[in-house]
Amino acid sequence: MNFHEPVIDYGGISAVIALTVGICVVLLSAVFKPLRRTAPALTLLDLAVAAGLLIWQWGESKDLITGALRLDDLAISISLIAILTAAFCVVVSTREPATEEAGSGEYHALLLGSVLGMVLLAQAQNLVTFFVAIETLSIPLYILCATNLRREGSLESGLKYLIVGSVGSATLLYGMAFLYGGTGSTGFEGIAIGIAHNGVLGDPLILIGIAMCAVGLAFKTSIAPFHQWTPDVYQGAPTPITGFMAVATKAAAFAVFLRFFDVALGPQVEEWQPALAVLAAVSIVVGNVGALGQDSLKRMLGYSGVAQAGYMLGGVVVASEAGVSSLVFYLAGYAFMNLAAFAVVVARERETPFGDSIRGVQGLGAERPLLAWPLTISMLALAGLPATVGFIGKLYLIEALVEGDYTWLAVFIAIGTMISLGYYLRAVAAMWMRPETEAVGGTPAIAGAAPEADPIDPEAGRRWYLVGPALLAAAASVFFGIVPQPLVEFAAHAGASLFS
Amino acid sequence: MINSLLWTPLAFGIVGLFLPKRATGWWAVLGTVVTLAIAISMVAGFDSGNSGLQNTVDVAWISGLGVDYSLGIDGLNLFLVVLTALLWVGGTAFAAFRPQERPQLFFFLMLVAETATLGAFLAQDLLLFVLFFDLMLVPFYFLFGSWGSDREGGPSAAAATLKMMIFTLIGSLLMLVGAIAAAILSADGGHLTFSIAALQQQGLDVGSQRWIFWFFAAAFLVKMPAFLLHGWMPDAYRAAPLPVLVVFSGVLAKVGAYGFLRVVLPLFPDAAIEFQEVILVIALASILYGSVMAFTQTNVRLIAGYSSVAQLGFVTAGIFALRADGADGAILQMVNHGLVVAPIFVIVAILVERTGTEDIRQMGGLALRAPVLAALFLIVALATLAMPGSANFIGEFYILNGLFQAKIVFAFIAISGVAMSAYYALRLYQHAMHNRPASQQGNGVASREIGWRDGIVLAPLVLCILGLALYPQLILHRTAPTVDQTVAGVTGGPAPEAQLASNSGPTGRNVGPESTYRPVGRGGP
Amino acid sequence: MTATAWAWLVLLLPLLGSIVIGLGFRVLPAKVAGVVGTVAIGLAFACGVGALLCLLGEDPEARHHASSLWTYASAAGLDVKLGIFVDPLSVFMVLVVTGVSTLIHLYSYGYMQSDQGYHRFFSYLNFFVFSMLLLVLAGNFVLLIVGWAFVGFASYALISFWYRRTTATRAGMKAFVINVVGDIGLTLAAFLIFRELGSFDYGEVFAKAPTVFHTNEWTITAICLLLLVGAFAKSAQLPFHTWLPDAMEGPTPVSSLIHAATMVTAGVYLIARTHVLFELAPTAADISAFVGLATLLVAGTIALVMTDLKRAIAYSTMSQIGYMVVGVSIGAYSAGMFHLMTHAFFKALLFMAAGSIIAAMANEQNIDKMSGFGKAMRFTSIAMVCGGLALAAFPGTSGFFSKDEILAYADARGGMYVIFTVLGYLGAFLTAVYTFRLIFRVLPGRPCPEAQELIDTGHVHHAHPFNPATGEEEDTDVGFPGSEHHIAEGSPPMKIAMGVLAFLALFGGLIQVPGLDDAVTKFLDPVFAGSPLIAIEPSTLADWEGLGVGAAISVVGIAVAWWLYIAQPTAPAILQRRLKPLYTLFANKWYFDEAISLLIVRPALAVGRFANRVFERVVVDGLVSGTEGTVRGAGGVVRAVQNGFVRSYALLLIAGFAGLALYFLLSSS
Amino acid sequence: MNVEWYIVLSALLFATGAIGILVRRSPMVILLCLELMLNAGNLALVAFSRMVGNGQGQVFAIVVMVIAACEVVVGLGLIVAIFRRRLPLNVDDLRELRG
Repeated sequence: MNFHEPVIDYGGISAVIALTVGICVVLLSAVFKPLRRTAPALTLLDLAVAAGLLIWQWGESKDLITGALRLDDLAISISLIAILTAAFCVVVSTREPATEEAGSGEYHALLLGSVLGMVLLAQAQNLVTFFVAIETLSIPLYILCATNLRREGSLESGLKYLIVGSVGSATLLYGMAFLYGGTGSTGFEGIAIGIAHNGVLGDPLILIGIAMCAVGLAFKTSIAPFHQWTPDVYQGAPTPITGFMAVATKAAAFAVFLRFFDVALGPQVEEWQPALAVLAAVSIVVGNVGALGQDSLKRMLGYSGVAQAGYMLGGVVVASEAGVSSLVFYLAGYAFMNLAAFAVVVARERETPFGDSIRGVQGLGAERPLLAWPLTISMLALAGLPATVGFIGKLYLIEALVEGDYTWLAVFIAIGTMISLGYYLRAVAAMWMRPETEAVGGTPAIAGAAPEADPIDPEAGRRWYLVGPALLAAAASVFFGIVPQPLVEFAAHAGASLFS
Repeated sequence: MINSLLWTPLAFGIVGLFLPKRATGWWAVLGTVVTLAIAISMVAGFDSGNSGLQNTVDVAWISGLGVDYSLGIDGLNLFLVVLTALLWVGGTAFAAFRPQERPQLFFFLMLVAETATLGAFLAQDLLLFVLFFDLMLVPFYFLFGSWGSDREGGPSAAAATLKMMIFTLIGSLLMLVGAIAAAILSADGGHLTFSIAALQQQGLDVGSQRWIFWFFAAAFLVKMPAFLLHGWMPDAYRAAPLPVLVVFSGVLAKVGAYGFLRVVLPLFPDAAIEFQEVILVIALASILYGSVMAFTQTNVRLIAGYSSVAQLGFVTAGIFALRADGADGAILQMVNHGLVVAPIFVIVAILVERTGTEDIRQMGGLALRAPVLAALFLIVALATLAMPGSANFIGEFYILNGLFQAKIVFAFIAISGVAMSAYYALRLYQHAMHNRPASQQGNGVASREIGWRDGIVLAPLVLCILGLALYPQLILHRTAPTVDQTVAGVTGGPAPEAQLASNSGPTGRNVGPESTYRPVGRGGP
Repeated sequence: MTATAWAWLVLLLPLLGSIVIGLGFRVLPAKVAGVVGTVAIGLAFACGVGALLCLLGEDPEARHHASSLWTYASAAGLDVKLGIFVDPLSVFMVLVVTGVSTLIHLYSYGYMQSDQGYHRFFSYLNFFVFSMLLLVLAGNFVLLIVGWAFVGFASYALISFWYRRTTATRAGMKAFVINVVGDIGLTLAAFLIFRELGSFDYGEVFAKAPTVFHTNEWTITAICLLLLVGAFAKSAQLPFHTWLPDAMEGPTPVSSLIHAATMVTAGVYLIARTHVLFELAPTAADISAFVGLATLLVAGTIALVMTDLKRAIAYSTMSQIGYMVVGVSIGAYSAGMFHLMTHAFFKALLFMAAGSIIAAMANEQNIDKMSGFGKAMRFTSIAMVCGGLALAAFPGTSGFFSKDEILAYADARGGMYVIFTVLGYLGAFLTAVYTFRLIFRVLPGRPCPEAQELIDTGHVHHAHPFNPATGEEEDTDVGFPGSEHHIAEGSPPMKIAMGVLAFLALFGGLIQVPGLDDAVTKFLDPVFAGSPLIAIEPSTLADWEGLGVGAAISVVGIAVAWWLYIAQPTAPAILQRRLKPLYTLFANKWYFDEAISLLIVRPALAVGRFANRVFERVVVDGLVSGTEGTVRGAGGVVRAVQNGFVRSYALLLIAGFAGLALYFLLSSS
Repeated sequence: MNVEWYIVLSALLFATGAIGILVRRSPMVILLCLELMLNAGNLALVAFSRMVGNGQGQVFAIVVMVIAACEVVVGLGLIVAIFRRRLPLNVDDLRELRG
């Protein structure tokens, strides 16, 4: 009897392997007392290795593990964004109460787990891997959200995320089942063939399946009306985790969004395009108006995330190479802008009793310029003002939209951006145009950041591990606003790889 | 050359951030002076016969998106650039003479604003133009908000400024969409470019022109601001710090009007012709409404602000006469208005320092002990009301003549604005300088001669006004070729030379050889 | 040296004077400023004479020259040069303007002594002369408009010279705005001319006009009517006259120079200058003539009842200008210009005398309070009488010849134009009456306290400085009323100026005695040669008949005035009671101010208030806050839905899914 | 007896789970309902795999079971944590994050 070993391209899955190994190592490090403190370093190291391996694979375009995964520049670029975000999250999490309570090793291991899920998701082109990846991504996040055990808000956000998230996954799964039933295959190509074979029109199974999958994905990318978990979870979760979720989850989910709709359902574009466009418009409106007048910065960023997701969905809607490239570019830029903001919020949470309330940043310009500048830049960038990566990103998206005859959606983006100034600039004004509110006598804005929960570290605003990342991210968002060419090419490769 | 012109202010600004508090003001002034020198050297090197772009720069910026970094000078922007450089010298110097809090930041932002504004004027790539157009706002947002003054009973400086930002960005974001749409539609499938010249070559179908035209018009009209879209102006003007207002009101409004000439007329000619009346109606409304408001206001800032609304109304009307003379006048008038409104705000600042109030009813009698200030103010006021003999008069004369020949009814309505301007300009002057000081204590404090500091800020501007009054041809001569070309591009009408030959309006009846005046000869042979 | 060169010098000198005095106000001593100003104008007059001689040296055909310095503004087919046009007409005006100005400067040198704003005054005055000359010499319509506006500004500046008097500043504003309306008229006319003829240049326009326009075509009529708006606004003809009486707020020399002798006659000059156009539009010309006629009658009636010395003379000015307008409109060009000249002489003189008396009255201008200055101020009274005689067209005086020539021409032209002769004589009668009303009220009789003080002490009476118009405290810092105002008796320069003018007022007419010598006509003829109207020439006989009638009327008028105000001092009161309605109508100046404020000012202000209080608040802000409100409201909805119940989140999720699925099913089937 | 019945059954299961989540307040019950929904998916998968005649669906179902287990574990963990914080075990009382 002869055994045909399956053909496995170890180079292709090397990054996945690296991350998996990393998880084990970090967990073990938590077991041995002397190694406790090394968890962050190990995590960073592992992330670096994974990133290196991915970059090594840059330019490749191949199926892995009998077509369960597809490694191409889209997958790699998205994975890199996720890894970068994770690394940032690790640095910012230094001295984070959550890590102390949950245990540094566990915390970082979970983080790596989520990253692993994302890397898989970015490559998934099979319903099974797709589902597995999404859960691998989510479940650690459910826990991470709740790691700040002493905070009611943290637990609440964890449970909420778990419940609503599971409903989303269940819906997704059911949709997958229908698709499978309709097409007889779990692979994306198979699905495409199946649909082409017996036509999407006639078959309600497939239609409902598509709808359900769309819901699942929209949930992960926090597209309205499936966004409601976003503000609550963002606000409740430990801030570094919020930052990680805000960027990485979106990135990974959008990757599979692209694969699933633009490739597997590419031929039926007329079927789903209008629906997604409407969803995009809705979340642009909902996100932007919801963010107005929010006092909690994290919550504000949550809503703004909904709006931004709406912008990005435009890249999916047009189902063109330009669309994909613009989306990837926007995601990369979005990472920089958001991370800068979150780093500053972390710093202020730790040094003022106001938590993430906007009052916490009042008078920041005079008091802590090194924190004020990054937050200012990130706000302006998120608002899409020129000379920041945000402007170029919007430009790229709008170009793709107009090319794809979705000018009206572009106009929506413009209008949404106008509304968004109402809250982004509110934060800026608080920093530069208000006197600093003296810490004493100020009651915390929301219990999620209750002072009794977290010890105040008056020097947090000067810590390198908070100021550094903030400055770096801000600098990047300005740099790529002035010299966008490298990032544009990066995104262009990703786009090309999907449509080659 | 043109690069140095654009980036010098920014460079100085960045360096200034790291200088000691006292030095930074003068450093900034130096920066603006250097810029001005470069700008003037450009005028010197300008080939007035050439209607095309001169000393251009054109390199690919974001090749993937077809965006180029391309700058250029021609008759349309030459003097607006000089104006910008000049006013910034004035504004910065005026600020440098006074203590500012957080001076490094203040002057940094001022210089950033200058670079952005110059960029908007110099950009020859549609998207670059949009970028700078939006970028201009950012520094002013901080300057107004952080150094502005909250008004009791009114919105705080931050709120007023936020209103301004959102309002003005409404336009410019739509303009971004419009610009991209214009490029993609005119390229359709071909090589995507945003170069204005190239887009003009490719042309655009009327259908798309219609809506894109309005996207751009919205941006420009809000910026001016035009009637009904000026809601942001009063609060912002009340909040703004005066040295900043000098440059803001002096230059930024012009960018809007300039946009019509640079972008709208060349790229959307058919739409421009189709919507000529609509825009003209808006312009007239601005003239009348601005004037009426200007002579009912009592706050000196708002009088100046609303008068700008009216003036920009004239400029718009001139452009949309769609005649060479109207457009020539419009450009001349942009420069003139910049030259008068800036000193007005300087003077207003001085008045406010003297009298401690912004209400003209509280002022009065300053001329008694400040004759020089009074004289300077008088000159500026007369220029503001387009006193014949001032360059402003020539500007309005050209504008109105263009309007008259194009749409006679509009001209008759528009010219009533001239009479009103006479009233509000003199009213402002008289209330401040003449009559009795409202409060006797005000008399003692208020009446003080203008100091040498403000003198050297004010005098050059006034000298420019006088110089232009003697020789407006200086500007007309250089702008005319480009303007004629631009307008001819819209109307497709007779080339400017032909217009010169039969130098008369559309209905002009051409009588044969021009005989000299021979009174007796008429009966004779 | 050519005529144009002289002309340029004429322009340059006053400008220089103005600039020198203006810049040197801190360094130059007062006297020097006065001397500089006066000399500059004097030299200008000399240069004017130079130009005159140059012209006379040439043959009448060639007596017109254009010259330009540089291109002022030229683009897109419009071409404006900084050019002047010299011909007998402009030179004539130059001589009148500079001549009278010189004397008035001389007068002011004494009159304004010790006024705080001495430098300012002379700087403005010189600037005014410059502007007036620019207006006169301009070679194209654009430059004409410039000069037009400059004199308007100069008049504004001098009316509100004592700028702490609210009355003065208000009057200045009024004058300026009304003049701007005039400028607008001119500007529109220029546009229309450019549209039809493609040029602003006098030479070209006047040459092309006859070949382009048909007589009475609407365009040319429109052009002329627009020109008339400018002319009437400047020359205080109905209905644009209301600023002139108020303009008397200015110092008296100003009233005498700007608001009597020179500026207000600019309209007459304009009509004469553009006579080519007016001859193509007879309708417009007639309209203008009738307006002139109406003005001369209305103003005359008002002057009958005015109690304010200066205002009374101002109304008489209006009525005299009415004569000139009639003249130049019906074609009596040289006659009109001649009257312009003589009027300049005697009206300037009258104002000077009035100024001297007012000074003695310490700025009291009400004639009811004056009497007996005959004894107190002999020289002044003599001058006043000379002026009065000329104004009343007493036989032999300058006014006598000039006025009657106009009426005679109207008669000679015949047809409906006879009306002008008839009503013109009526106006002449009124003139004689009101002129000597003033004289008989002021000069003879028992000296009033001020006059008595002057007789006894030889010193001018000093009253507590207050503004009789408003009763408010005067601010002596800005020179009003000045520590010591001067009366002719006490100031040689004033004496000289008034003496010369008195001589001219009496005998200036002799250069144009019908039949003997028609100097003015001869000199001006080349300008109007080729005009059909110039051919109409009243026979010398008819002229002398006219003169006879005129003489009779003026003597009768003076007699009536004597009977009313000397013989029967009670008569005027009785008349007032008898003719109550008429009197109130005259006393209220025919209600022109009220009508204007009702029709224009009030509505404008109302609109302003509406825009300010209602429109701006409701509509403009409404746009802003409305949008803002909607957006915020939407935000409220979103946040209400975000109610924190995890189960409602799940519900929304499922609902959303249902919607999506429904869409897919419907769209595909 | 053909596949429709299986699908109808799974649909009923799915609906039951969904309704349960919407109406019940106890986290425990909600977790059970989640399980119900997931298993509805499993049933469908297996049924379809029979219908289309390849094993992929069954493999998928097995994977899903594992994942479902993980979810439940995490859920229970959270519930325990909440319990230790002496917080009410009632999802409707967990609404401090809202607005």
